[in-house]
Amino acid sequence: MLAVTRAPLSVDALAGAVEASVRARGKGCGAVASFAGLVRATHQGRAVRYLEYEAFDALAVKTFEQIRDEARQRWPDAALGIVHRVGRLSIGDASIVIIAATAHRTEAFQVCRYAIERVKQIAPVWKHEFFEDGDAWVEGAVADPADETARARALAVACA
Amino acid sequence: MLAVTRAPLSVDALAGAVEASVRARGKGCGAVASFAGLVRATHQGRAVRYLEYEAFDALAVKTFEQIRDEARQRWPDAALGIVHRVGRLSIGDASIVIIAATAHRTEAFQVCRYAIERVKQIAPVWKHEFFEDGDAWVEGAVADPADETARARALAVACA
Amino acid sequence: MRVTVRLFARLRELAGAEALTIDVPTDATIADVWRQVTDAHPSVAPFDRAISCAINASFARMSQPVSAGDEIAFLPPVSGG
Amino acid sequence: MRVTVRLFARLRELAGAEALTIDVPTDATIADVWRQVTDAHPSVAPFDRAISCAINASFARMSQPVSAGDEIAFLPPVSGG
Repeated sequence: MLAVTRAPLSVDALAGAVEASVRARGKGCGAVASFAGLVRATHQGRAVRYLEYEAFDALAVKTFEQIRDEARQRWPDAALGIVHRVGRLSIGDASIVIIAATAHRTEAFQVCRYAIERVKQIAPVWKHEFFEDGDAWVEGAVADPADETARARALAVACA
Repeated sequence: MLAVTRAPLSVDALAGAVEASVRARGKGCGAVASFAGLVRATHQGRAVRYLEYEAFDALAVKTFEQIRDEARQRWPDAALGIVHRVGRLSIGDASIVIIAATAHRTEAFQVCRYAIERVKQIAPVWKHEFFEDGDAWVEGAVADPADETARARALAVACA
Repeated sequence: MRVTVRLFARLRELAGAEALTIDVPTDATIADVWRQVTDAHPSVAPFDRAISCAINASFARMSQPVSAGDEIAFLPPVSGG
Repeated sequence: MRVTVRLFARLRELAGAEALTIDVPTDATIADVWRQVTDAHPSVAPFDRAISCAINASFARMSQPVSAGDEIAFLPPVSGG
Protein backbone atom coordinates (compact mmCIF):
# COMPACT_ATOMS: atom_id res chain seq x y z
CA MET A 1 0.00 0.00 0.00
CA LEU A 2 3.08 2.22 0.19
CA ALA A 3 5.05 1.49 -2.91
CA VAL A 4 6.92 2.57 -6.00
CA THR A 5 6.03 0.66 -9.15
CA ARG A 6 6.59 0.63 -12.89
CA ALA A 7 3.10 -0.74 -13.50
CA PRO A 8 0.00 1.30 -14.39
CA LEU A 9 -1.92 2.48 -11.32
CA SER A 10 -5.45 1.59 -10.28
CA VAL A 11 -7.48 3.51 -7.72
CA ASP A 12 -9.82 0.54 -7.26
CA ALA A 13 -6.95 -1.85 -6.57
CA LEU A 14 -5.26 0.38 -4.03
CA ALA A 15 -8.57 1.32 -2.40
CA GLY A 16 -9.42 -2.36 -2.09
CA ALA A 17 -6.11 -3.02 -0.34
CA VAL A 18 -6.51 -0.07 2.00
CA GLU A 19 -10.08 -1.05 2.88
CA ALA A 20 -8.98 -4.64 3.51
CA SER A 21 -6.30 -3.38 5.89
CA VAL A 22 -8.95 -1.44 7.79
CA ARG A 23 -11.14 -4.54 8.06
CA ALA A 24 -8.12 -6.58 9.18
CA ARG A 25 -7.80 -4.19 12.13
CA GLY A 26 -11.41 -4.94 12.99
CA LYS A 27 -12.50 -1.45 11.97
CA GLY A 28 -14.71 -0.07 9.28
CA CYS A 29 -14.61 2.97 7.10
CA GLY A 30 -17.40 4.95 5.57
CA ALA A 31 -15.44 7.36 3.42
CA VAL A 32 -12.65 6.86 0.91
CA ALA A 33 -11.03 9.85 -0.76
CA SER A 34 -8.50 9.40 -3.51
CA PHE A 35 -6.14 11.57 -5.45
CA ALA A 36 -4.57 10.73 -8.79
CA GLY A 37 -2.00 12.92 -10.50
CA LEU A 38 -2.09 12.64 -14.28
CA VAL A 39 0.54 13.52 -16.86
CA ARG A 40 -0.49 16.76 -18.53
CA ALA A 41 0.01 17.49 -22.21
CA THR A 42 1.66 20.85 -21.65
CA HIS A 43 4.06 22.35 -19.15
CA GLN A 44 4.46 26.11 -19.07
CA GLY A 45 3.17 26.33 -22.59
CA ARG A 46 5.43 23.65 -24.06
CA ALA A 47 3.94 20.48 -25.53
CA VAL A 48 5.00 17.45 -23.54
CA ARG A 49 5.67 14.24 -25.49
CA TYR A 50 6.07 12.02 -22.48
CA LEU A 51 7.56 11.96 -19.01
CA GLU A 52 9.94 9.81 -17.10
CA TYR A 53 9.72 9.53 -13.35
CA GLU A 54 12.72 8.39 -11.36
CA ALA A 55 12.70 7.51 -7.66
CA PHE A 56 15.03 6.41 -4.93
CA ASP A 57 12.69 3.49 -4.34
CA ALA A 58 13.77 2.34 -0.88
CA LEU A 59 13.85 5.87 0.50
CA ALA A 60 10.58 6.78 -1.19
CA VAL A 61 8.81 3.91 0.52
CA LYS A 62 10.26 4.98 3.87
CA THR A 63 9.07 8.49 3.15
CA PHE A 64 5.57 7.20 2.44
CA GLU A 65 5.73 5.35 5.76
CA GLN A 66 6.69 8.56 7.50
CA ILE A 67 3.77 10.35 5.86
CA ARG A 68 1.41 7.57 6.99
CA ASP A 69 2.76 7.81 10.53
CA GLU A 70 2.39 11.58 10.51
CA ALA A 71 -1.20 11.22 9.32
CA ARG A 72 -1.97 8.72 12.08
CA GLN A 73 -0.74 11.19 14.68
CA ARG A 74 -3.38 13.63 13.56
CA TRP A 75 -6.04 11.17 12.36
CA PRO A 76 -5.53 8.01 14.43
CA ASP A 77 -8.10 5.87 12.60
CA ALA A 78 -7.10 6.86 9.08
CA ALA A 79 -5.74 4.28 6.65
CA LEU A 80 -3.51 5.53 3.87
CA GLY A 81 -2.19 4.10 0.64
CA ILE A 82 0.38 5.80 -1.59
CA VAL A 83 1.74 4.33 -4.81
CA HIS A 84 4.00 6.31 -7.11
CA ARG A 85 4.69 5.13 -10.61
CA VAL A 86 8.14 5.44 -12.20
CA GLY A 87 9.52 4.91 -15.67
CA ARG A 88 8.09 6.27 -18.88
CA LEU A 89 4.57 7.70 -18.69
CA SER A 90 2.33 8.96 -21.46
CA ILE A 91 -0.04 11.90 -21.41
CA GLY A 92 -3.02 11.04 -19.22
CA ASP A 93 -1.24 8.28 -17.27
CA ALA A 94 -1.49 8.45 -13.50
CA SER A 95 1.87 9.10 -11.86
CA ILE A 96 0.56 8.74 -8.31
CA VAL A 97 -2.50 7.40 -6.54
CA ILE A 98 -3.28 8.17 -2.93
CA ILE A 99 -6.12 6.58 -0.97
CA ALA A 100 -7.36 7.79 2.41
CA ALA A 101 -9.99 5.73 4.21
CA THR A 102 -11.68 7.06 7.34
CA ALA A 103 -14.97 6.82 9.18
CA HIS A 104 -16.24 10.15 7.86
CA ARG A 105 -15.67 12.21 4.75
CA THR A 106 -14.13 15.37 6.18
CA GLU A 107 -11.17 13.39 7.48
CA ALA A 108 -10.86 11.35 4.28
CA PHE A 109 -10.40 14.52 2.23
CA GLN A 110 -8.01 15.98 4.80
CA VAL A 111 -5.79 12.90 5.00
CA CYS A 112 -5.67 12.56 1.23
CA ARG A 113 -4.75 16.20 0.74
CA TYR A 114 -2.17 16.07 3.51
CA ALA A 115 -0.53 13.05 1.92
CA ILE A 116 -0.17 14.57 -1.55
CA GLU A 117 1.22 17.80 -0.10
CA ARG A 118 3.80 15.85 1.89
CA VAL A 119 4.72 13.65 -1.08
CA LYS A 120 5.44 16.77 -3.09
CA GLN A 121 7.54 18.17 -0.27
CA ILE A 122 9.69 15.21 0.68
CA ALA A 123 9.36 12.10 -1.50
CA PRO A 124 12.60 11.34 -3.40
CA VAL A 125 10.96 11.23 -6.82
CA TRP A 126 11.89 13.26 -9.88
CA LYS A 127 9.99 14.23 -12.98
CA HIS A 128 11.81 14.43 -16.30
CA GLU A 129 9.82 16.06 -19.07
CA PHE A 130 10.44 15.37 -22.73
CA PHE A 131 9.34 17.97 -25.27
CA GLU A 132 9.48 18.08 -29.04
CA ASP A 133 12.63 20.15 -28.78
CA GLY A 134 14.42 19.05 -25.66
CA ASP A 135 13.89 17.87 -22.13
CA ALA A 136 13.94 19.23 -18.60
CA TRP A 137 14.13 17.91 -15.09
CA VAL A 138 11.56 19.47 -12.80
CA GLU A 139 13.03 20.54 -9.49
CA GLY A 140 10.69 21.63 -6.73
CA ALA A 141 11.19 21.39 -3.01
CA VAL A 142 14.46 20.60 -1.26
CA ALA A 143 13.37 17.45 0.55
CA ASP A 144 13.69 17.76 4.31
CA PRO A 145 11.46 15.34 6.19
CA ALA A 146 12.41 16.93 9.52
CA ASP A 147 11.30 20.42 8.47
CA GLU A 148 8.38 21.14 10.79
CA THR A 149 7.50 24.32 8.95
CA ALA A 150 6.85 22.41 5.76
CA ARG A 151 4.83 19.82 7.65
CA ALA A 152 2.75 22.53 9.32
CA ARG A 153 2.12 24.05 5.88
CA ALA A 154 0.85 20.73 4.58
CA LEU A 155 -1.43 20.35 7.60
CA ALA A 156 -2.73 23.87 7.12
CA VAL A 157 -3.57 23.20 3.48
CA ALA A 158 -5.24 19.89 4.35
CA CYS A 159 -7.33 21.31 7.18
CA ALA A 160 -7.98 24.75 5.69
CA MET B 1 -21.13 10.00 -15.87
CA LEU B 2 -24.17 11.22 -13.96
CA ALA B 3 -26.20 8.16 -13.19
CA VAL B 4 -28.08 5.91 -10.82
CA THR B 5 -27.26 2.24 -11.12
CA ARG B 6 -27.87 -1.10 -9.46
CA ALA B 7 -24.38 -2.32 -10.44
CA PRO B 8 -21.27 -2.25 -8.23
CA LEU B 9 -19.31 0.99 -8.58
CA SER B 10 -15.77 1.45 -9.88
CA VAL B 11 -13.68 4.56 -9.35
CA ASP B 12 -11.39 3.61 -12.22
CA ALA B 13 -14.28 3.19 -14.64
CA LEU B 14 -15.91 6.50 -13.78
CA ALA B 15 -12.57 8.33 -13.69
CA GLY B 16 -11.77 6.95 -17.14
CA ALA B 17 -15.07 8.25 -18.48
CA VAL B 18 -14.61 11.67 -16.90
CA GLU B 19 -11.05 11.96 -18.21
CA ALA B 20 -12.19 10.93 -21.69
CA SER B 21 -14.83 13.67 -21.61
CA VAL B 22 -12.14 16.19 -20.75
CA ARG B 23 -9.98 15.02 -23.66
CA ALA B 24 -13.01 15.14 -25.96
CA ARG B 25 -13.29 18.85 -25.15
CA GLY B 26 -9.67 19.23 -26.24
CA LYS B 27 -8.56 19.88 -22.69
CA GLY B 28 -6.35 18.04 -20.26
CA CYS B 29 -6.41 17.46 -16.56
CA GLY B 30 -3.62 16.92 -14.13
CA ALA B 31 -5.56 16.12 -10.99
CA VAL B 32 -8.37 13.71 -10.28
CA ALA B 33 -9.96 13.59 -6.85
CA SER B 34 -12.52 10.97 -5.99
CA PHE B 35 -14.86 10.24 -3.15
CA ALA B 36 -16.49 6.92 -2.39
CA GLY B 37 -19.03 6.42 0.37
CA LEU B 38 -19.01 2.90 1.81
CA VAL B 39 -21.65 1.05 3.78
CA ARG B 40 -20.57 0.97 7.42
CA ALA B 41 -21.10 -1.97 9.74
CA THR B 42 -22.70 0.07 12.48
CA HIS B 43 -25.04 3.04 12.71
CA GLN B 44 -25.41 4.81 16.05
CA GLY B 45 -24.15 1.72 17.81
CA ARG B 46 -26.47 -0.76 16.10
CA ALA B 47 -25.05 -3.52 13.92
CA VAL B 48 -26.12 -3.07 10.32
CA ARG B 49 -26.86 -6.26 8.34
CA TYR B 50 -27.25 -4.55 5.01
CA LEU B 51 -28.71 -1.45 3.40
CA GLU B 52 -31.10 -0.68 0.64
CA TYR B 53 -30.88 2.55 -1.29
CA GLU B 54 -33.87 3.86 -3.17
CA ALA B 55 -33.81 6.76 -5.62
CA PHE B 56 -36.13 8.74 -7.83
CA ASP B 57 -33.83 7.92 -10.71
CA ALA B 58 -34.87 10.50 -13.29
CA LEU B 59 -34.89 13.33 -10.77
CA ALA B 60 -31.62 12.17 -9.21
CA VAL B 61 -29.88 12.37 -12.56
CA LYS B 62 -31.29 15.87 -13.10
CA THR B 63 -30.04 16.79 -9.64
CA PHE B 64 -26.57 15.53 -10.50
CA GLU B 65 -26.73 17.66 -13.66
CA GLN B 66 -27.62 20.69 -11.55
CA ILE B 67 -24.69 19.96 -9.24
CA ARG B 68 -22.36 19.67 -12.23
CA ASP B 69 -23.67 22.97 -13.61
CA GLU B 70 -23.24 24.67 -10.25
CA ALA B 71 -19.67 23.36 -10.06
CA ARG B 72 -18.92 24.69 -13.53
CA GLN B 73 -20.08 28.16 -12.51
CA ARG B 74 -17.41 28.22 -9.84
CA TRP B 75 -14.79 25.98 -11.53
CA PRO B 76 -15.34 26.40 -15.28
CA ASP B 77 -12.83 23.77 -16.36
CA ALA B 78 -13.84 21.09 -13.90
CA ALA B 79 -15.28 17.79 -15.10
CA LEU B 80 -17.49 15.89 -12.71
CA GLY B 81 -18.87 12.38 -12.51
CA ILE B 82 -21.45 11.21 -9.97
CA VAL B 83 -22.86 7.69 -9.83
CA HIS B 84 -25.12 6.56 -7.00
CA ARG B 85 -25.87 2.92 -6.48
CA VAL B 86 -29.33 1.71 -5.45
CA GLY B 87 -30.75 -1.62 -4.37
CA ARG B 88 -29.34 -3.91 -1.72
CA LEU B 89 -25.79 -3.12 -0.55
CA SER B 90 -23.56 -5.09 1.80
CA ILE B 91 -21.14 -3.76 4.39
CA GLY B 92 -18.15 -2.22 2.61
CA ASP B 93 -19.94 -1.71 -0.71
CA ALA B 94 -19.65 1.75 -2.26
CA SER B 95 -22.98 3.55 -2.38
CA ILE B 96 -21.65 6.53 -4.32
CA VAL B 97 -18.59 7.45 -6.34
CA ILE B 98 -17.76 11.02 -7.29
CA ILE B 99 -14.93 12.02 -9.61
CA ALA B 100 -13.63 15.55 -10.08
CA ALA B 101 -11.01 16.18 -12.75
CA THR B 102 -9.28 19.55 -13.00
CA ALA B 103 -5.98 21.03 -14.07
CA HIS B 104 -4.65 21.33 -10.51
CA ARG B 105 -5.23 19.49 -7.27
CA THR B 106 -6.71 22.23 -5.08
CA GLU B 107 -9.68 22.53 -7.39
CA ALA B 108 -10.07 18.77 -7.76
CA PHE B 109 -10.49 18.37 -4.01
CA GLN B 110 -12.84 21.35 -3.84
CA VAL B 111 -15.11 20.19 -6.65
CA CYS B 112 -15.25 16.66 -5.27
CA ARG B 113 -16.13 17.89 -1.80
CA TYR B 114 -18.68 20.34 -3.13
CA ALA B 115 -20.39 17.59 -5.08
CA ILE B 116 -20.76 15.17 -2.18
CA GLU B 117 -22.09 17.96 0.06
CA ARG B 118 -24.69 18.89 -2.54
CA VAL B 119 -25.67 15.26 -3.17
CA LYS B 120 -26.37 14.88 0.53
CA GLN B 121 -28.42 18.07 0.53
CA ILE B 122 -30.60 17.62 -2.53
CA ALA B 123 -30.34 14.27 -4.32
CA PRO B 124 -33.61 12.29 -4.12
CA VAL B 125 -32.01 9.16 -2.69
CA TRP B 126 -32.95 7.35 0.51
CA LYS B 127 -31.06 4.99 2.75
CA HIS B 128 -32.92 2.14 4.42
CA GLU B 129 -30.91 0.36 7.10
CA PHE B 130 -31.60 -3.21 8.15
CA PHE B 131 -30.47 -4.32 11.61
CA GLU B 132 -30.68 -7.63 13.40
CA ASP B 133 -33.79 -6.43 15.17
CA GLY B 134 -35.53 -4.09 12.79
CA ASP B 135 -35.00 -1.48 10.14
CA ALA B 136 -35.01 2.27 9.77
CA TRP B 137 -35.18 4.82 7.01
CA VAL B 138 -32.57 7.52 7.36
CA GLU B 139 -34.00 10.99 6.84
CA GLY B 140 -31.60 13.90 6.54
CA ALA B 141 -32.07 17.13 4.66
CA VAL B 142 -35.33 18.37 3.19
CA ALA B 143 -34.25 18.57 -0.44
CA ASP B 144 -34.54 22.07 -1.86
CA PRO B 145 -32.32 22.63 -4.90
CA ALA B 146 -33.20 26.33 -4.95
CA ASP B 147 -32.05 26.95 -1.36
CA GLU B 148 -29.09 29.29 -1.81
CA THR B 149 -28.17 29.08 1.86
CA ALA B 150 -27.57 25.35 1.60
CA ARG B 151 -25.59 25.85 -1.58
CA ALA B 152 -23.44 28.51 0.07
CA ARG B 153 -22.83 26.13 2.96
CA ALA B 154 -21.61 23.43 0.57
CA LEU B 155 -19.32 25.93 -1.15
CA ALA B 156 -17.97 27.06 2.21
CA VAL B 157 -17.17 23.50 3.24
CA ALA B 158 -15.54 22.76 -0.13
CA CYS B 159 -13.42 25.89 -0.14
CA ALA B 160 -12.72 26.09 3.58
CA MET C 1 -58.79 16.09 -13.79
CA ARG C 2 -56.58 13.13 -13.08
CA VAL C 3 -52.95 13.21 -11.92
CA THR C 4 -50.50 10.53 -10.87
CA VAL C 5 -48.80 10.69 -7.50
CA ARG C 6 -45.50 8.95 -6.77
CA LEU C 7 -44.35 8.30 -3.22
CA PHE C 8 -40.84 7.36 -2.17
CA ALA C 9 -39.06 5.69 0.71
CA ARG C 10 -40.90 5.93 4.03
CA LEU C 11 -43.79 7.80 2.44
CA ARG C 12 -44.25 4.89 0.09
CA GLU C 13 -44.16 2.40 2.94
CA LEU C 14 -46.56 4.39 5.13
CA ALA C 15 -49.05 4.86 2.32
CA GLY C 16 -48.61 1.30 1.16
CA ALA C 17 -48.38 2.43 -2.45
CA GLU C 18 -45.68 3.78 -4.73
CA ALA C 19 -48.18 5.35 -7.11
CA LEU C 20 -51.69 6.73 -6.73
CA THR C 21 -54.07 8.07 -9.33
CA ILE C 22 -56.25 10.85 -7.99
CA ASP C 23 -58.77 13.31 -9.28
CA VAL C 24 -58.23 16.96 -8.43
CA PRO C 25 -59.96 20.24 -9.35
CA THR C 26 -58.65 21.96 -12.45
CA ASP C 27 -57.14 24.82 -10.41
CA ALA C 28 -55.34 22.49 -8.00
CA THR C 29 -51.80 23.11 -6.81
CA ILE C 30 -49.30 20.52 -5.65
CA ALA C 31 -50.26 21.48 -2.09
CA ASP C 32 -53.85 20.51 -2.89
CA VAL C 33 -52.66 17.19 -4.24
CA TRP C 34 -50.67 16.63 -1.04
CA ARG C 35 -53.75 17.39 1.07
CA GLN C 36 -55.71 14.77 -0.84
CA VAL C 37 -52.91 12.29 -0.28
CA THR C 38 -52.81 12.98 3.47
CA ASP C 39 -56.61 12.77 3.66
CA ALA C 40 -56.52 9.35 2.05
CA HIS C 41 -53.37 8.25 3.94
CA PRO C 42 -53.22 10.09 7.29
CA SER C 43 -50.03 8.21 8.20
CA VAL C 44 -48.02 10.45 5.86
CA ALA C 45 -49.42 13.69 7.32
CA PRO C 46 -46.49 14.11 9.78
CA PHE C 47 -44.30 14.83 6.75
CA ASP C 48 -46.26 18.03 6.11
CA ARG C 49 -43.36 20.35 6.94
CA ALA C 50 -40.57 18.14 5.65
CA ILE C 51 -41.78 17.28 2.19
CA SER C 52 -40.17 18.11 -1.12
CA CYS C 53 -42.07 17.76 -4.33
CA ALA C 54 -41.48 17.33 -8.03
CA ILE C 55 -43.67 17.59 -11.06
CA ASN C 56 -42.89 15.46 -14.10
CA ALA C 57 -39.48 14.64 -12.61
CA SER C 58 -38.48 18.26 -11.96
CA PHE C 59 -38.32 19.80 -8.51
CA ALA C 60 -41.22 22.15 -7.88
CA ARG C 61 -42.80 24.37 -5.22
CA MET C 62 -45.94 23.25 -3.38
CA SER C 63 -47.70 26.34 -4.74
CA GLN C 64 -47.25 25.27 -8.35
CA PRO C 65 -50.48 24.46 -10.25
CA VAL C 66 -50.86 21.00 -11.72
CA SER C 67 -52.26 19.94 -15.06
CA ALA C 68 -54.13 16.86 -16.18
CA GLY C 69 -51.81 13.91 -16.58
CA ASP C 70 -49.01 15.38 -14.48
CA GLU C 71 -46.87 13.11 -12.38
CA ILE C 72 -46.48 14.62 -8.91
CA ALA C 73 -43.78 13.14 -6.66
CA PHE C 74 -43.55 13.62 -2.93
CA LEU C 75 -40.13 13.15 -1.34
CA PRO C 76 -39.34 12.67 2.34
CA PRO C 77 -36.05 14.11 3.63
CA VAL C 78 -33.18 12.62 1.66
CA SER C 79 -30.25 10.48 2.79
CA GLY C 80 -28.13 9.70 -0.25
CA GLY C 81 -24.37 9.75 -0.46
CA MET D 1 37.74 4.13 4.08
CA ARG D 2 35.49 3.47 1.16
CA VAL D 3 31.87 4.58 0.73
CA THR D 4 29.40 4.35 -2.11
CA VAL D 5 27.73 7.45 -3.48
CA ARG D 6 24.43 7.34 -5.32
CA LEU D 7 23.26 10.23 -7.47
CA PHE D 8 19.76 10.79 -8.75
CA ALA D 9 17.97 12.63 -11.53
CA ARG D 10 19.84 15.68 -12.83
CA LEU D 11 22.75 15.08 -10.47
CA ARG D 12 23.15 11.65 -11.99
CA GLU D 13 23.04 13.08 -15.51
CA LEU D 14 25.47 15.91 -14.75
CA ALA D 15 27.96 13.57 -13.10
CA GLY D 16 27.45 10.94 -15.75
CA ALA D 17 27.19 8.23 -13.12
CA GLU D 18 24.51 6.85 -10.86
CA ALA D 19 27.01 5.39 -8.42
CA LEU D 20 30.54 6.32 -7.37
CA THR D 21 32.92 4.57 -5.03
CA ILE D 22 35.14 7.00 -3.18
CA ASP D 23 37.70 6.94 -0.42
CA VAL D 24 37.21 9.33 2.48
CA PRO D 25 39.00 9.97 5.78
CA THR D 26 37.68 7.99 8.76
CA ASP D 27 36.23 11.11 10.38
CA ALA D 28 34.44 12.24 7.24
CA THR D 29 30.91 13.63 7.30
CA ILE D 30 28.36 13.51 4.48
CA ALA D 31 29.38 17.11 3.72
CA ASP D 32 32.95 15.92 3.18
CA VAL D 33 31.71 13.23 0.82
CA TRP D 34 29.72 15.85 -1.10
CA ARG D 35 32.84 18.06 -1.40
CA GLN D 36 34.73 15.15 -2.90
CA VAL D 37 31.90 14.57 -5.34
CA THR D 38 31.82 18.23 -6.40
CA ASP D 39 35.62 18.27 -6.70
CA ALA D 40 35.48 15.31 -9.05
CA HIS D 41 32.32 16.53 -10.84
CA PRO D 42 32.22 20.35 -10.70
CA SER D 43 29.02 20.36 -12.76
CA VAL D 44 27.05 19.29 -9.69
CA ALA D 45 28.48 22.02 -7.46
CA PRO D 46 25.59 24.43 -8.15
CA PHE D 47 23.37 22.08 -6.12
CA ASP D 48 25.37 22.94 -2.99
CA ARG D 49 22.51 24.74 -1.28
CA ALA D 50 19.68 22.63 -2.64
CA ILE D 51 20.86 19.14 -1.88
CA SER D 52 19.25 16.58 0.37
CA CYS D 53 21.13 13.52 1.49
CA ALA D 54 20.50 10.03 2.77
CA ILE D 55 22.67 7.42 4.36
CA ASN D 56 21.84 3.77 3.84
CA ALA D 57 18.44 4.75 2.47
CA SER D 58 17.49 6.97 5.41
CA PHE D 59 17.37 10.74 5.23
CA ALA D 60 20.32 12.35 7.01
CA ARG D 61 21.93 15.70 7.79
CA MET D 62 25.06 16.82 5.93
CA SER D 63 26.86 16.97 9.29
CA GLN D 64 26.36 13.26 9.95
CA PRO D 65 29.57 11.16 10.06
CA VAL D 66 29.90 8.29 7.62
CA SER D 67 31.27 4.79 8.17
CA ALA D 68 33.08 2.40 5.90
CA GLY D 69 30.71 0.75 3.46
CA ASP D 70 27.97 3.32 3.87
CA GLU D 71 25.80 4.21 0.91
CA ILE D 72 25.46 7.99 0.68
CA ALA D 73 22.74 9.34 -1.60
CA PHE D 74 22.53 12.91 -2.86
CA LEU D 75 19.14 14.14 -3.96
CA PRO D 76 18.36 17.22 -6.03
CA PRO D 77 15.10 19.06 -5.29
CA VAL D 78 12.22 16.66 -5.70
CA SER D 79 9.28 16.74 -8.08
CA GLY D 80 7.15 13.71 -7.39
CA GLY D 81 3.39 13.57 -7.20
